[in-house]
Amino acid sequence: MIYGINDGLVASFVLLIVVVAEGLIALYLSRTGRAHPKIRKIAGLEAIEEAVGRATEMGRPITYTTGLGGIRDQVYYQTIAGLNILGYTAELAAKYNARLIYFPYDPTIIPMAVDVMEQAYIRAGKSEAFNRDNIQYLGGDQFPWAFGVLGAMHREQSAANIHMGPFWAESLILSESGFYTGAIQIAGTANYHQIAFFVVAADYALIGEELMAAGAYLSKDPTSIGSLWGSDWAKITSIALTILAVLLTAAGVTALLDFFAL
Amino acid sequence: MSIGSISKIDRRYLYILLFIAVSIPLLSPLKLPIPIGEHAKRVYDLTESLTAGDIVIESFDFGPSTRPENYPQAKGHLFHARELGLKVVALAFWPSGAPIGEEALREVYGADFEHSSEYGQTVVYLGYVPGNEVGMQTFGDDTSTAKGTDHWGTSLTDLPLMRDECRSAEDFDLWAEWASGTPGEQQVIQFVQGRHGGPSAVPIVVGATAVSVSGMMNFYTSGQIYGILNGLAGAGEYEFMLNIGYGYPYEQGPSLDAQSLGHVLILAFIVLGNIGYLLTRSKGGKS
Amino acid sequence: MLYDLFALFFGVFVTVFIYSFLWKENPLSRAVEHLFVGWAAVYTLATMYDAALSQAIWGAERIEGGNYIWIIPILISFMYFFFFSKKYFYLYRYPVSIVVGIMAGMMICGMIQSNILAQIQSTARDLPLVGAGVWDYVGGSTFIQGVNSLIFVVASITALTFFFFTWEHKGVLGISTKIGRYVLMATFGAAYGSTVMARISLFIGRLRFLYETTYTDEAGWLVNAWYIIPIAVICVIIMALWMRSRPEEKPAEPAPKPEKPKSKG
Amino acid sequence: MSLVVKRYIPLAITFVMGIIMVIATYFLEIGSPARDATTLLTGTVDVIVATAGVIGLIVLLRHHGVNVSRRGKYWKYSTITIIGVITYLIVAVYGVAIQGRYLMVASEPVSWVYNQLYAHMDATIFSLLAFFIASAAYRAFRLRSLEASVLLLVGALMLLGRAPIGGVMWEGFPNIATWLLNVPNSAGMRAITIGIAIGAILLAIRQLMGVERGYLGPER
Repeated sequence: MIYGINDGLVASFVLLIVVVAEGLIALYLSRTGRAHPKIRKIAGLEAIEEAVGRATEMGRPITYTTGLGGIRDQVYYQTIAGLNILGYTAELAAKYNARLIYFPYDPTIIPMAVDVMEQAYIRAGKSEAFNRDNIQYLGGDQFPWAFGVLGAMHREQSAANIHMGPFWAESLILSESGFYTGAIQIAGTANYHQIAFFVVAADYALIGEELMAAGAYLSKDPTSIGSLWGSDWAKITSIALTILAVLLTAAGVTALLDFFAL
Repeated sequence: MSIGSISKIDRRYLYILLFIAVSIPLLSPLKLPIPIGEHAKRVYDLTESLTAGDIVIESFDFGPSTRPENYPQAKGHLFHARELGLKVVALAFWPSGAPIGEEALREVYGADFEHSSEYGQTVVYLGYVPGNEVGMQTFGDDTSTAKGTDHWGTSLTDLPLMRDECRSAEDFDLWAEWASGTPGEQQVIQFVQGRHGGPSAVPIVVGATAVSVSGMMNFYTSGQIYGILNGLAGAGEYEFMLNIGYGYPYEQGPSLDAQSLGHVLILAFIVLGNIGYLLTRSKGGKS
Repeated sequence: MLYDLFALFFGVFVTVFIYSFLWKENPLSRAVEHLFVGWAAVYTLATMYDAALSQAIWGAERIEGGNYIWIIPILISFMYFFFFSKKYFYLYRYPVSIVVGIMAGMMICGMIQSNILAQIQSTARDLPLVGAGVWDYVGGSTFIQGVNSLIFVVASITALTFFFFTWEHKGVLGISTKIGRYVLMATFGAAYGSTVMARISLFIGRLRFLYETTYTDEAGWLVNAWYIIPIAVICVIIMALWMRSRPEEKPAEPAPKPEKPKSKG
Repeated sequence: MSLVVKRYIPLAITFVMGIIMVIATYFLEIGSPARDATTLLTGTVDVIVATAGVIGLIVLLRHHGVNVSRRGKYWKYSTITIIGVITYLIVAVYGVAIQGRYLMVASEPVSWVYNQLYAHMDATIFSLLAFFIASAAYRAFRLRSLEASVLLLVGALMLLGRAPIGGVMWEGFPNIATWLLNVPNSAGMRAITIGIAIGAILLAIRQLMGVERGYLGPER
């Protein structure tokens, strides 16, 4: 125990304070109007409206999945990001009277999905159009779920396939086979070993952190946008630390690395 | 069939071609030679460097779907550990890994090894340890709180290997992680190795599906992972080394030949697709 | 025994029917899909049941051993059933909020330590610009290792600048994000290429099952898996002909997809 | 009152739980009773979510049951799902009857069904990827733009490097593949890892403050 912090965690605690502080300060500045950060365009998220419009025009459903998302695993935050985008998509679908089918993977998020979609339909003023049957549970195991989604896509001839959340091997199964229904495909994940498949097989791909930023990006409210500005500060901090550490090590000074190891 | 259309071949013909290309070597093997990669070599050398009596954790964290890659890796390493007289504590953080771990132990240690004299002294099988990464963290902090009983319900207090020697991560000499996703090698790094003295105290070797290897490379370059068996090729290389060292059967020959033909065919698809694409673009046609 | 033979027939039929999906979504692949979903639901229920019981009930310090504090999480988990009530639907949020809170705490600590700090440490410590480093096995002299280290540092920094949200990608930042974009494309190309082997090996595993599995019962009666393949294939062909004879059931031809929209990002 | 119970209390619970875990990791010494308490707390996660499995099964059965009773689209296949659920439930309960404690693990009938029947479907669907990775490469690896060409070139080099036949053609290929994995791939993965970590932490912060739209978002 050093300064009351467990061994080997002092540096990470300091870094945590720095990252969280940067996030909160940027969020506060943007919320109180002292700063107006502008977000660059994320093509994948802009394409959601186009996809819903196409689904309405062709009278065919939109299929939406949040990968093997649950809340009891370490990648729960990707599921939350996927559910937030589901709220946005459901609101658009309600407004344009398009049918949105969502396939939850882990049973723990079924109530959350109903909650998010119902609120979206209420926001769009179409609360009576919300139908719980459009949330189809497929068993909660990786490949039966993937094959179930695949079958539904081809039977319904979906006009748009949206995949936002943690994916594993089923990413390519869904995005490659989904291509042949003629659908627009928008996919994003922060499981870095699967991003390559979405980049290759889908029309639009969200890469890693873009999935996390989607909720804030789509909400367009200054508070959330502020935190994205804060995340840029945190990245600059990481880059600065990296350059500093590399130069110091090259110069033979190990002070920074010793602090990291504290 | 104009030249341009070779960039638009119906996918079903490609599937039939792939089916044929992979089936041929399985029916009549071509016996292509295989180079030993240094990722696999490091796993073999680290295991060889352990002395008799060291404790190795064999963690079966995969399901039947990735069995073709993970099972030969795990069985080979188990055989190697037994040949070197290492003490093996096997377990599974995936429910679907438990029956597979049991099967591998029976193949290496004998049909009903749980009744043999060795059991509890030099080999223990805990079976499914629940809790995913939380279970790993608890197992690393204190093996008995993670699971009070072994795979068949006997309490750990009756097994000398668990009661006296293997009580927490400080006692692990090597963690062999047979992984195909989460929880897997990165959770072992974060929740066991990271909390108990880093790579020098708890070295990790990983046998993984080839897909997850590219994702763990930065943990390999940072030394957090010592060596990697990379999918089927890794299993074949390890079997090859064991075959030379201990006469272990080398079964992956036909599979690796089929691999090569599959790869060549996909390369041909890519080249074909691009030739067609460039020709149509140069003719000003719509791509 | 008989059910081993049944398992062999089941394995071959299911494998062929699933592969028939590659041609077209059809009644046989649909049947396998629906059966598999049904089993998966029970499988998931069983694994969650096991995990909960082995955590809360079995074992000395748990309910079985008299430690009744574990009844509290069990009661909290029953709040999930409010999912079915219209009026108290929102009460399901209580178990969810506890779990999300716990996972958030674990995630934040894990991310800072292993996914940021350890990565920065590794970039600095394992990549000396001079002197032998962990790059030895890439071969080449110390100079080559130095060049590799430099490429690594520049590549990882420029790739990180690609993720900047609130800065216009112009000027110095513009160059950096351009390089970063190529680094990421190389990363995805490598990740894609290195997985092709894994995917083919899975298909090889299935083909070896179809070609090599045998079943012999006590009377020495031998059944090879590949005896059964033609039977399954015939079923698929019969079904395909039957589908062709009932055109109206065929789903409408998908309208031509518009030209691949240029990514405006 | 209802907004407090519906939204603010769950948010408060999430916030408190998150803070407890962060404090435990950094400030509570490993082995101290307080630390063991938090380890137990993490142990409750599996227990708290346990009943969700039952809800999933009920939702599935209701969806297919209604489909059958209404003779909806593909209702014949809904009966297959219902039969599947019932048969596996019978096997699971029978497994508990003879084996005692566990439904899934170490009960002989269930693991037989899993290893002998279930595993075939699992492995076969997974192996579909061999076909999809080929058709996706054929369809998408095109020299469309400079970026797509980098993707194609590196992918093809990896293909040659990793296949045993590549090593035979020219021993340079495996070395190139190793270099591609160790330098550009590692560098890119490192940047993505750091980016995701920062994004995830700030997403958690936004969510704990109830600012993130969607689940427990500002509207309620």
